[in-house]
Amino acid sequence: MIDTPTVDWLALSPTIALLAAAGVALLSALLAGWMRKSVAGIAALLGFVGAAVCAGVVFDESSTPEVLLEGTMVRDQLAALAQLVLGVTGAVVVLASWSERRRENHAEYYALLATAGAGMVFFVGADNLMTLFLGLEWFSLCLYILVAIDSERETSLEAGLKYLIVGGFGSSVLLFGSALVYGATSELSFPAIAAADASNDAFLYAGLAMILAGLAFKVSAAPFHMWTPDVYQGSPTSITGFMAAATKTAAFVVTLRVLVTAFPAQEDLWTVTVAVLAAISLVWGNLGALAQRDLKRILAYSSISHAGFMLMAIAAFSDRGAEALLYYLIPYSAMSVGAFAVVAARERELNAPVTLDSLAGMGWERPYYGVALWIFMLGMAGFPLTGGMFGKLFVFSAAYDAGDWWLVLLGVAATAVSLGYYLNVVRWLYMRSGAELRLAPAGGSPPRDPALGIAISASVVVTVGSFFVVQPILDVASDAAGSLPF
Amino acid sequence: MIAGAWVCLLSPLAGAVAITLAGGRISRRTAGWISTLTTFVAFGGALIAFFGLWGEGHGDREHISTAYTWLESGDFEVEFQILVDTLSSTMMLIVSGVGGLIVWYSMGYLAGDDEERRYFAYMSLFVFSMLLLVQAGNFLLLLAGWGLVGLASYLLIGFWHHKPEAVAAAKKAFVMNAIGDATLALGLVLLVWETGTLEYLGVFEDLDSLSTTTVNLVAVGLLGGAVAKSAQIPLHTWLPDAMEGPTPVSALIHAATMVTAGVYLLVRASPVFEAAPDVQHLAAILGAITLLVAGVVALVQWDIKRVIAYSTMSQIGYMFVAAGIGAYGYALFHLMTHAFFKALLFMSAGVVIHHLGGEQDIRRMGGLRSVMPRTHLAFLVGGLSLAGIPIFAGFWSKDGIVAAAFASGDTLGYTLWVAGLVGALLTGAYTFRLYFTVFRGEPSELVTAQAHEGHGEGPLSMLIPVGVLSVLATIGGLVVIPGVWEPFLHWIDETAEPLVMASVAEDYGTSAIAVTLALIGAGLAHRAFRSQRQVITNPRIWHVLEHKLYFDELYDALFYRPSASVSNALRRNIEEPVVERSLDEIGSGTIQVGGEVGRVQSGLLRTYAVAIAFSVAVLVVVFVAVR
Amino acid sequence: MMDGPDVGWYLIVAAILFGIGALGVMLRRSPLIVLLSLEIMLNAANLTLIAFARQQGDLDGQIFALAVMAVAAAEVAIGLGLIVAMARRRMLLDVDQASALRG
Amino acid sequence: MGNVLVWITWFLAAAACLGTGVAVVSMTNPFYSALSLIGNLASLAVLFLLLSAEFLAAAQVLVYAGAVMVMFLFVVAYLGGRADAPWAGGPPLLRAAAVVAAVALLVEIVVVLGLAWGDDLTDPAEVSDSFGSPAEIGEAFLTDHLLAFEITSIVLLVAAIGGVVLGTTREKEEEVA
Amino acid sequence: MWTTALLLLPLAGALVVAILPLPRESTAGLAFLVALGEVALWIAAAGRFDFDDGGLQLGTTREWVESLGISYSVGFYGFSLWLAGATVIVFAAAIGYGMWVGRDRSRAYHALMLFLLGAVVATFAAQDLLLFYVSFEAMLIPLYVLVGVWGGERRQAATVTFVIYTMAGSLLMLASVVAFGVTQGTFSLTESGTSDNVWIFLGFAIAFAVKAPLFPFHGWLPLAYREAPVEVAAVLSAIVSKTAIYGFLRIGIPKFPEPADDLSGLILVLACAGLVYGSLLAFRAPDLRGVIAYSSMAQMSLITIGVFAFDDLGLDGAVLQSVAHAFVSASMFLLVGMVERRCGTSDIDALGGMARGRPSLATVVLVAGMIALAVPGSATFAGEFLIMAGAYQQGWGYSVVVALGIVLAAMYTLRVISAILHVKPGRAVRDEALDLRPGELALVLPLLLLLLGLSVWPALVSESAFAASTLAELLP
Repeated sequence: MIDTPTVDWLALSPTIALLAAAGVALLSALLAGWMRKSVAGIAALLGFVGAAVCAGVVFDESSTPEVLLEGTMVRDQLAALAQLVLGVTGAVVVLASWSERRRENHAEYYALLATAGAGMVFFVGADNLMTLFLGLEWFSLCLYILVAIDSERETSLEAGLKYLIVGGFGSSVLLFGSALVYGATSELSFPAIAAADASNDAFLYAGLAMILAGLAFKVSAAPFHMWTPDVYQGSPTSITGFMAAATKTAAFVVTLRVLVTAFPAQEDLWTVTVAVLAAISLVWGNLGALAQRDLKRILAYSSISHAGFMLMAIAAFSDRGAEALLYYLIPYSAMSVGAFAVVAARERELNAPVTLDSLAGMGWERPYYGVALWIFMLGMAGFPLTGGMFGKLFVFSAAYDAGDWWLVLLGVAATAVSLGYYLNVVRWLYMRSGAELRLAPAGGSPPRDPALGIAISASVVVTVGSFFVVQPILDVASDAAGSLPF
Repeated sequence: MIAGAWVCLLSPLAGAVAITLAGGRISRRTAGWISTLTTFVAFGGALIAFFGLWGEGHGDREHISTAYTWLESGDFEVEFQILVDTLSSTMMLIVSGVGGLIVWYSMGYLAGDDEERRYFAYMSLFVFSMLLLVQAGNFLLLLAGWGLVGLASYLLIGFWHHKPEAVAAAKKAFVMNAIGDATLALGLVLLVWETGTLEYLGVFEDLDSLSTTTVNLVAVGLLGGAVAKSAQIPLHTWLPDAMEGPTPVSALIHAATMVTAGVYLLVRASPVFEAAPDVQHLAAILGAITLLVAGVVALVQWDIKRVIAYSTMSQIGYMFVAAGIGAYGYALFHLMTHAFFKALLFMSAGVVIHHLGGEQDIRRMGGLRSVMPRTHLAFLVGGLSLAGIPIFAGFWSKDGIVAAAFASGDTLGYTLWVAGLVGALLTGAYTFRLYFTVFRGEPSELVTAQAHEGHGEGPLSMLIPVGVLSVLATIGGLVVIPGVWEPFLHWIDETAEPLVMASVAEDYGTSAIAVTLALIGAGLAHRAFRSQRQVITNPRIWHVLEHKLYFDELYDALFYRPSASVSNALRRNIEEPVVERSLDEIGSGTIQVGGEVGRVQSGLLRTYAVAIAFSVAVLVVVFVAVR
Repeated sequence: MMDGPDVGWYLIVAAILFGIGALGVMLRRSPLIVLLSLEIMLNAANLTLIAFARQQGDLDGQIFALAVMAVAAAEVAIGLGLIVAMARRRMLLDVDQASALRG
Repeated sequence: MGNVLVWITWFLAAAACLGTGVAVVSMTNPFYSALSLIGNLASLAVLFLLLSAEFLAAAQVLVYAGAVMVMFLFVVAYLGGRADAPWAGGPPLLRAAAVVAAVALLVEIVVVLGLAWGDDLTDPAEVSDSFGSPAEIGEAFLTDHLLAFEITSIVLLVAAIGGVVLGTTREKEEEVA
Repeated sequence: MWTTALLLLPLAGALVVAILPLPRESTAGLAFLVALGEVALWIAAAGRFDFDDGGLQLGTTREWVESLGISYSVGFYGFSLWLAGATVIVFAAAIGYGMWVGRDRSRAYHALMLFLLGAVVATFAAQDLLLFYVSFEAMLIPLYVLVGVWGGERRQAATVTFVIYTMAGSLLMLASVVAFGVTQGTFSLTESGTSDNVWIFLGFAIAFAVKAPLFPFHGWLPLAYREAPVEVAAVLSAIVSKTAIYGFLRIGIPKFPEPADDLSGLILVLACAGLVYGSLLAFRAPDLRGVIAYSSMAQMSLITIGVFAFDDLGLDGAVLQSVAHAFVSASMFLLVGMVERRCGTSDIDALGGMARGRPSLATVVLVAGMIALAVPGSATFAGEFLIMAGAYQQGWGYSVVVALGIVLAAMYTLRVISAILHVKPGRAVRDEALDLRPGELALVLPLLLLLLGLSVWPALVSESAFAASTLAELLP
């Protein structure tokens, strides 16, 4: 008889909530058409909300980190905070997808969304290389499908294929790296890897390099980012939002966790590397975005540059850096989801991909969406009155504190360049009248879409709210960062 | 007494404000009366102040009254204060008295002009500013008045703003004065740092502790202001052009009061100049040069007002000479008599111009004596006074200056003396050239034509001031009869102790020579007039003189054109291509690079894989190598 | 004591296999073969894991490898689904042609 | 000094493994590629056996080669001629870069191996006979690695859903087309 | 409390204006009322300010981000209260102008203007480095749209250049803010000490140099001032530029005494260059706006000279000149706007002769122009004199350049006056172009009256700008 391991259900509760929701959603495929959509959607929504609530409880309960199931996962405030963000993000994405023009597959769509959410929620708690890899594949596989789910659009399929293949390539690298690290230390769990004495082992370093590359791929840091624009552009818009916000959150939290818990001894090497990756991302992302016309593509490049900022925080390798990263993720997630939600709204109105031209005059015709997009753009650019500013501030402080002043300067320069495209969006929103352009909508009222409105409002509230309510968020982030052994 | 001074200062301001505020609600005539009366009220105030002072004991004729602190910064304070002493009370009388007469005269002269109200507001503003200048109790307030008279002068020169020449002249006057203001201000800055105050008395007390260089620099600064304001070489070119303004303006501002402010400053700041004798002498030298040059140039001008304007420069040159050698009393004395006779000349000329419908070219005049006998008489009085013919006011003051120059001895003194005498010759020549051309001979076509249509000799409002000034120009000089009766000089000496005093013999000797020379000059003019020739016959010299020795052209080439072309060059070569376009270039350059980035993102999946593989390879190499 | 070659030899095989797989992904245009190449890469990793597991006498590596197999299978399944969907849209099965998304 | 038979087996298996690997990547026809992959998987299984991973070897053959690859072959067959795409192609620079990158990766790993070999690769741990047996694997899976087990099942479920979602949609369109 | 109220009123007003679906006129009226209320509030606050003290007063502090030492901390010094006073008044005039010309999209327009007002007041009130940065940046948000939507033909280029340029400067400042705050452990300006790091100082200095703008950081200026709606241009040159001065006075110098002292030579030279350069360009600019734009640059350089004179004369002069220039520049721009509305252009060649039959316009332009060129006796002259006197301590050459600036100012200002008023009517001036309407007069006259009042008593500002203790911090 084998000992049944004790399972900490509380730690798993966010995951389970989402898996349950996924199950319900999947089963709704059996229902009649109209019910299918609402049942699946509501199930997913409840799943994400439930996950967020559970994560809140977990956060409250886990003031000291607890390693579970033979070191395969950990229950701590870092994971809980990430789960909370993921839950809320997912809920917003569900709302934003509500009136997507999809004729079928509603059940599968929401089921996969919830499953992907579950994967991420699990992923952020992974505490060994195996769960790390599996968690990663778990949500990645879901995303591959979700990206390609609008299979009536060729671009969706193309994006899916690209994501799948490049993603598979990336995970292979990650896996191979994990294997090397395993070989060097004969350990899989992060703290054990750190504890193992292999400080000068070639396997370990090669493995670390490959793990770093694999994770950099997921956070879409340059030069591992090249799939990002294509995939973001081709995916269904809500899914793009989900990827931009949730995937990044999950991947960044895990990157932070892996590097800090498993490789503290190699700190001098990976901090520099991460800093360099941050620099490349900043440069590439911002320059790339400048020449784009398609809004989703612009946002994709912008997400690359944001990855650069967040990597700066990781490169700081400090409490303050971790706090900065966790803070940054919150407004950033809200802004990305919100921005993609507005794109989705415009897309539905025009029934065409949203380019800059098709934004013309939108600010005046659809004042609410216009103002919201304006706020998101300002937030991404780091203007005050949005959390984006504090995000940048904290990241810069962390980097400066860590001595990376050159990175701060680069960040400043990158931000200046980024204004070129963020403000350009605002320019098209307000300073070109729709009447001048043929592409503009015929006027009339857009499809009523209260769910989308709620999603955007929620994003706006978080974006702006995180500016005014900094300290509480920072406290939470600080608690979460406290789970890591700095 | 002090109250009188304040009334004197503020009443014209009240007039200006009242006219401005009333705007179109009052008639033009009312505006004129407001202006005239407030100026006479100021004169009344000046009289009160004067007699109050008169009644004081000998050493007590110096009163400061402070209203409030105008400007304050740290320990540095400038108060709004007036100083009433013999010097300023004299100036107050001259300014408000002559000013009142001229404003009154203007009512007739400008009757029917479109914008009389504006004119009178400006005039009142001018009188206020001038009074502020002379009453100011410290240098900064003096500078304020200094600038405001410049402003008023600008406004009045450009009064006929539809005339391009008038506008250009106004701008020129202002800019040249601004140069003076700037050097004056720089001088004051030095004083602020070296003495910590700008009050006259405070400054004068501290002068001893200043280094020679500092004092010299301060004096140069002040002199710069004086030169600009008084149209002395080299900052003189604005004055002839300023004749584009209405004639009463020329009379008041560009003859009687404002342009003599430089002299006032030299006298007022005499302790500074005495501490910097080189600069003081420089003032005298500049004055001498100006008096000669202006006198010569005046010989060839055709515009009646320009001739008088050059004569003004020339006469102020005398005053500068006086102030430069330390004959302050005579400087002020000449200032006063000059105010009388020059205002008179201008106003007579104004009557002529008025009568001729605005014609100013003396070649189209002639024979006016018969048509305008009273004006002729007034002009003649003015001319005699100007030429320094005995008993007329100018005789007493000018000859005193020339004698003082002799008395001051030295090469400088004698040179100045010679210059003054040559000046007397020139004065006689150009004055009578003007007089003969305009009033004698046969009436010209224009004069005959206008004899019936013209304004005659103008309304009472013009005639009375002219009359009053004629009287003053005749007897106004009798306050100083060398060796006999010199109350005026004693009065001024209380404030500014003279450095030089001509003996009676020197005085009368010089006078004899000067008068002779003046008569010779007049004779030359007469002879030339009789023979229908000009005083200057050499055409080449004539040409040079007609172009005012090419000063305008020189400044144009030296300052205006370089600054304009530098500005243009800056705009064309730096601002537009570099500063502005570099932004565009940076912007489009960045976007281009962005496009390149986009090209690398070719959409080819395999490139992406290669990129990732490459990066992984590099990472691994680095990690393994560096570990 | 192990019979036969050192674990290092297995690792070399794994490394070469990984390289071959990577080359396949980078060089082939048919998505099907690219998928197969991915499988080769995963398997190379698996071989590494198992070799290390043997080297260290630790079963975790084998478990890991087993999980990877499942994942690899799942990836293939999804990949094939995608390719079929593309084929039905009459899209060219050539990754070089899938470049509508670019820039 | 090892058993010669093991060496020979290893050598054959390794050669087969690499050979089939090259074949997978170089065949023009995906059908042959897939077949080669089956060979590759099989030879890998042999290597697994040599590394005392019996259960995995079995799983490799049964699950992987058996199920997955068969599915693959079906798809290739379904797609028929359309499955063919030209070999390589594309910009020569890209090809060169690909080769360089792959070789670089390979060389590095080998270097790493060389670096590490000296210390610890020559002396593998002693393992019991049951190492890698189904029983042990099963136990580890259900205790220490319970989560991995669960996740594996979820992943497979996702794959199933994915296959369905992607593979079955738009029948109508296809008929129309 | 007063400071917070002063800050919140316009922001709340902006929100209300944006949300209430009122017709255009009522929206504008409401916004104008809010602006006037702000003026009243400022007067009330000033009434509670002890000018004899001049130190930090009316302060409020609330924790914001405790762990980094960031707080919401506001209050006024003598000089900042004066700057804020100029702000509220100029904004009232500008919003009034917007109302008068009836800007379309009234709700958005007026909400943005009020928001801008709030941001500027916050900038002048900020006693926390981060709050300062926040409000400094927040100004750009409305400005971007205000210029970009309601501006002239090339408004989009103008607004993009302007915002990116200034934002690039401010981002450098962000880096410096971070560096300074992190090193000090607090962002509070009242609590933090000083730093001797030149690089950090440079970050601030460049941001301020761009905002002012100083030579050669003025690339955004010509286009922005030309293309912005006039009242926005007025606000830009009159008020927004002064935030740079506040920055120097509150942060640049007191927090970095040594670097500021070390670099003062460089900054003074740049400022002198800017003074001459701006004046020369103003002298030949082909349009009214260009003249005023470059003159504004020259004036800002002048004020900077005063600031870096490092003595009470220069500092007091800088503050006095800032306030005076705010009114001057605002009235000049509004006047240009009024001329443009009549003639449709601000091209100097096409204008002229407007004095005839338009006495109010003529008078107002003359008065504004004369004060602009700092005719002795005016408030601007008082300021310039103090600056000139102050600069002497740093080197006589600076005083000479200031003097040269006075002469050049006379040249370009007279050119503007003549271009509008004098000689024959230009081709764009039609007979029907009316004199200033009462509404317009009501906007410009108060500004001019304030200037005249200030000319009568400049000591009001100059003596209350700094407390002795504040000065001690500012003088290295």
